Amino acid sequence: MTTFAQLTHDQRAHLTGSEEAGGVWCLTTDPRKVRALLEGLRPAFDYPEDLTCIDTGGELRVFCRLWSTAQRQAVHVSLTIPRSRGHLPTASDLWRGYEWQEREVFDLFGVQFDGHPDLRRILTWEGFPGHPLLKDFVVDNDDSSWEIPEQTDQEIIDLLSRE
Amino acid sequence: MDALRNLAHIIWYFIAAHEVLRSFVVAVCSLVFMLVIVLIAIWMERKVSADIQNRIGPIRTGGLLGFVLQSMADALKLLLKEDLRPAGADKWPFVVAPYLVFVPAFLVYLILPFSATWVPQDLKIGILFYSAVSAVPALGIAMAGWSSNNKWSLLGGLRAAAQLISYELPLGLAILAVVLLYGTLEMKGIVAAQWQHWWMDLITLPALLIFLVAGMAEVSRAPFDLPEAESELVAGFNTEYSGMRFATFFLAEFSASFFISALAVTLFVGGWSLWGVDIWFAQHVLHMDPSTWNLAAPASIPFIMKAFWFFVFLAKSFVVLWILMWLKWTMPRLRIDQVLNFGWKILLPAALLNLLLVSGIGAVLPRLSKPLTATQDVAPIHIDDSVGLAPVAQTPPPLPPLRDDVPAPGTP
Amino acid sequence: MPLRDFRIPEFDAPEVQLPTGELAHETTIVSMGPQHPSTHGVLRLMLKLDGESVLQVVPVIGYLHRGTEKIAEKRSYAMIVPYTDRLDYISSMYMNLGYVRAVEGLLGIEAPPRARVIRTILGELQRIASHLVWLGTFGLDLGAWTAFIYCFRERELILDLFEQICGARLTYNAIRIGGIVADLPAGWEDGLRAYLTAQEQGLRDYEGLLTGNPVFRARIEGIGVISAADALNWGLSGPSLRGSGSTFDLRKDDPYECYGEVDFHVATADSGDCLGRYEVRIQEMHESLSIIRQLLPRLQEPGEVQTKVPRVLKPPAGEFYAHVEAPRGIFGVYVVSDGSANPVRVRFRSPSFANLSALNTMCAGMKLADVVAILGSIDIVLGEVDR
Amino acid sequence: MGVTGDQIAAACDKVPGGGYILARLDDVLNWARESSQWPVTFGLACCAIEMMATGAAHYDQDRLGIIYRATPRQADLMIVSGTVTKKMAPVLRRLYEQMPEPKYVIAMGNCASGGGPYYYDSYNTVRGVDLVVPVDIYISGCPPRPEQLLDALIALGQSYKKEHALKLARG
Repeated sequence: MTTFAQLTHDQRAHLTGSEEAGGVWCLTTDPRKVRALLEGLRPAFDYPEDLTCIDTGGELRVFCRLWSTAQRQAVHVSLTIPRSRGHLPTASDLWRGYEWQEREVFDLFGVQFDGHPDLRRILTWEGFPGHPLLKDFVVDNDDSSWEIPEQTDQEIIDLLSRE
Repeated sequence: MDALRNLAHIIWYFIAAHEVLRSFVVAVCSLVFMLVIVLIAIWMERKVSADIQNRIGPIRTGGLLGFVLQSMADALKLLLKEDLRPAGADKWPFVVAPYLVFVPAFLVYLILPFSATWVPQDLKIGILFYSAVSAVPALGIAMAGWSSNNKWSLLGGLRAAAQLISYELPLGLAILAVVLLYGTLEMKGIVAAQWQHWWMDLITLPALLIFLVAGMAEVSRAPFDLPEAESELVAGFNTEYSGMRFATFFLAEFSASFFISALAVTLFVGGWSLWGVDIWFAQHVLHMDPSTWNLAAPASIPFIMKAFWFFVFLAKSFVVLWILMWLKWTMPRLRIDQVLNFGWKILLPAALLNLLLVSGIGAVLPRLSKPLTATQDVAPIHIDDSVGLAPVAQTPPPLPPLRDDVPAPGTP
Repeated sequence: MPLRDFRIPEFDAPEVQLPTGELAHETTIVSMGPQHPSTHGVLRLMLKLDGESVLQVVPVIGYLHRGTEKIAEKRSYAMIVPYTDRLDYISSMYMNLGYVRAVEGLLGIEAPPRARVIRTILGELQRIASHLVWLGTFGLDLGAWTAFIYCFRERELILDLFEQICGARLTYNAIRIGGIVADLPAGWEDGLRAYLTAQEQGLRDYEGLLTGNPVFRARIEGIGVISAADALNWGLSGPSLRGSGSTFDLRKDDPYECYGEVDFHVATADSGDCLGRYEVRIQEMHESLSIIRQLLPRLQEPGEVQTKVPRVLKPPAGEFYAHVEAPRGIFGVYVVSDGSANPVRVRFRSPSFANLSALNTMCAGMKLADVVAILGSIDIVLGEVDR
Repeated sequence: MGVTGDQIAAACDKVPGGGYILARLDDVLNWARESSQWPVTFGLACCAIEMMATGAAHYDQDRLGIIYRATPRQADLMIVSGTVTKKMAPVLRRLYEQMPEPKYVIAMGNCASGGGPYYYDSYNTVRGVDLVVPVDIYISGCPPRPEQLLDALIALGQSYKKEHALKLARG
């Protein structure tokens, strides 16, 4: 049974801040330390509940939530990265469930995950202009400009053709 | 009036005298019969499924005549539709495939004994003819799947080829058991033997089960509807077919379903006969004398009995068809490897075992297989009031002279 | 208005170099969907097949991606509730509940006791309705048509109950921030009791039709096996996870509404295959009926069903993560507020998204027909996968 | 095959009284089309669930002779049930083009009719399926009730009466 104090003590080197809010452990870190932090959390927190990103206007905050099924405890890990060309190490090898979540964050926010096995767009299509959930992505409410960019299956075909 | 009657006589003479012409007329009649049956079968399928599923089924079209009008509307509409051929399709196989499935589906109706003496084309090798013709649709389906330029079609076609050929074997062995027992390939003879010895149906009961299972697979009905498994292959081999060509497949499928039921009835359930009840009925209610009936002489049997047997045959066939539908609407679909495993590892050994069993029984009952080598040898039945149906006489009594049914030309 | 002209993308399989030599064979790439009878909407699966054997499955999603999360940034908090209805449209009540709980957490308010009882009952009814749609379509996937019709028969009764509360059959908008839309109409409880009786008979019907059916069992036993550890690692949740033996259920592990006050056990199965997932859902329907029965007496207690909330909601700056055990698994809602009337970010963590991601793992070495069965057994809804 | 409906119609017009025959023939064909409308199994979103409910025991579309076909090649109409996204639009158009003539489209629900709740602020929604395929009947509702869908199907069947079925025939 890990307690919050024990957790923060063990992980202190990888943290930039920590608090306990409403029964949830909230940890903040930075892109260079996040990998080590997650590796430390992996044994206790076995369920990858969520991974997403928030565009606060100034910068991007990547947020991930893990759950420990044994301890019935959630932990939030968040960090901030610059808006453009943000790089993060992938967590998809620690929790396979993050594989698609990271693809989604890449698709909607343009965050690159280094070491991800298959970083393709997931919800929009190959060649979609921009990353729609960024605050500066303008949605055109006018019908007249509606058009469909080319859509191809090349990436999938390449993936499947691989042995 | 006389001229008209003469004309009718001349036409009848021509038809009767010319075998080719007669065959043609018979073929057209059996085609029409098949189409009517199929219309009813499709409507029945929808009604039976609705009944099983707490629904009502088609009621809006045709009212009381819905049983033929609903399917007719479907057919007419399909006739109207654009006939598409996919861009990459292989033209000739694509065009020919539906007919390769359809033509055998109605050709086999020719050998069915609908009533005691009503056989459209009385072949001595009736069952052999069926075995030969019924193998053709597999080719048509595989062709349709191959030529459609669609991967779902291709998978459907390949599944059909594998499945249909695998189940051909147990089906043939089940039929062989019957042939062995009755010693004839002629459908008429088989039914006649069952008519005289109703208990023979009990011996062929295991063969009936094998036949029905293999038959369901042969006409790809659920749970063996893999070639057109909707939830897996969209529509399987007929994914790319539209309009009339699709309707042809559709008709052939239902026609084959009905035919399998009718064949099961003919071979295993006594065909048009009613297990002796018909004889009793004729004797005691209609006050006829069945001892004068001779299957080799059609005129010796009153028309009313033939018609009665015809309806018995239809009723039996529809009951078997209903059982097939019942199974279809309550069973999930098997997987292709399960289908093939079942066919080769369970059904085929069972069919072989059954064949062994039946041949053993056949050896014990030598007198049965002796006189029934051909219909001509079927003896008239002698009704003994105390016993009911008497066993077949060891030496058949001489046949009554055949009456010439065909009036000479010109005779009024 | 004239039709838009655009180039329809061609799906061209790669040029295949035919292998030579003895027993030469080639693999096929098949695109299954977006329009396919058993992809449950607009999912597209790219399959690499060797004959009927599946070598690889690549799900392609996003064909129903409507950008709900983007829209939510432009809407006020109360206006987002109807959008949640359309995420998992088969269990809209639960989607409402998840979002509403997140906003309530942000505001620091709680629904009145009577509203919580009703929410729990509605949630469990919704769970049954959702499992009924699943059971029906699962049957369809396996070629058993009749189960589908039977399931929809009882589902209509649930929809009638919902309709009496909020007037809608599918998209309810019934659970509101701080309570529920209105108190129960007169006679609703009697209807509920009648339904419970009918449903028990219905469950016997489906089980009679499917559970003991040898063909049905042969199709799903040992198919799509995934171990509990793998399932957790892949982020599976709900019946798809519990079918592997895990007891992870937020109704027990992190109780919300009235779940802490009722007695029920978490349905699990050990096999981890399609049959296990099937058994879990069937058991869950029985459990849900029992939960509703336990809560029925509490409907007699009168009380408010809505706390007072301001007309224009402006939650304090902050964030809140709420998660509920929706019929398909853990539905998480993450709301970030900056103190204005519109949220900065609303994130929906959808269970089907995670469940679907493990499809390739489950399908390894299976046949084409098994892919359909596995996809049916993990019970995805594209509305929430794509959002 | 070979002879098109147009040619039959033209031939009938030349015969005295042919117009009458043509009209009656049209009546019969229109009756057939009305009695046998086969939609393609094609569900997009929420409305698809109501479409399924329409086919189930409570509403039973089969009463009207409506059965679903999985392949567009054998379908007469398409019920666009749900939100059309820009990613889906080309697929939907292709599906429509795969259907044989004569073909019809029902836009079921607000999303399909005009974008519905996703009209504003959505970057991926097509604001009405009529931008992609021609629509014959619009149904409002989010989602429409099964009764509305049945009503639309009956109305579509009635509308066939205004058409010259024979001239539409391409068989």
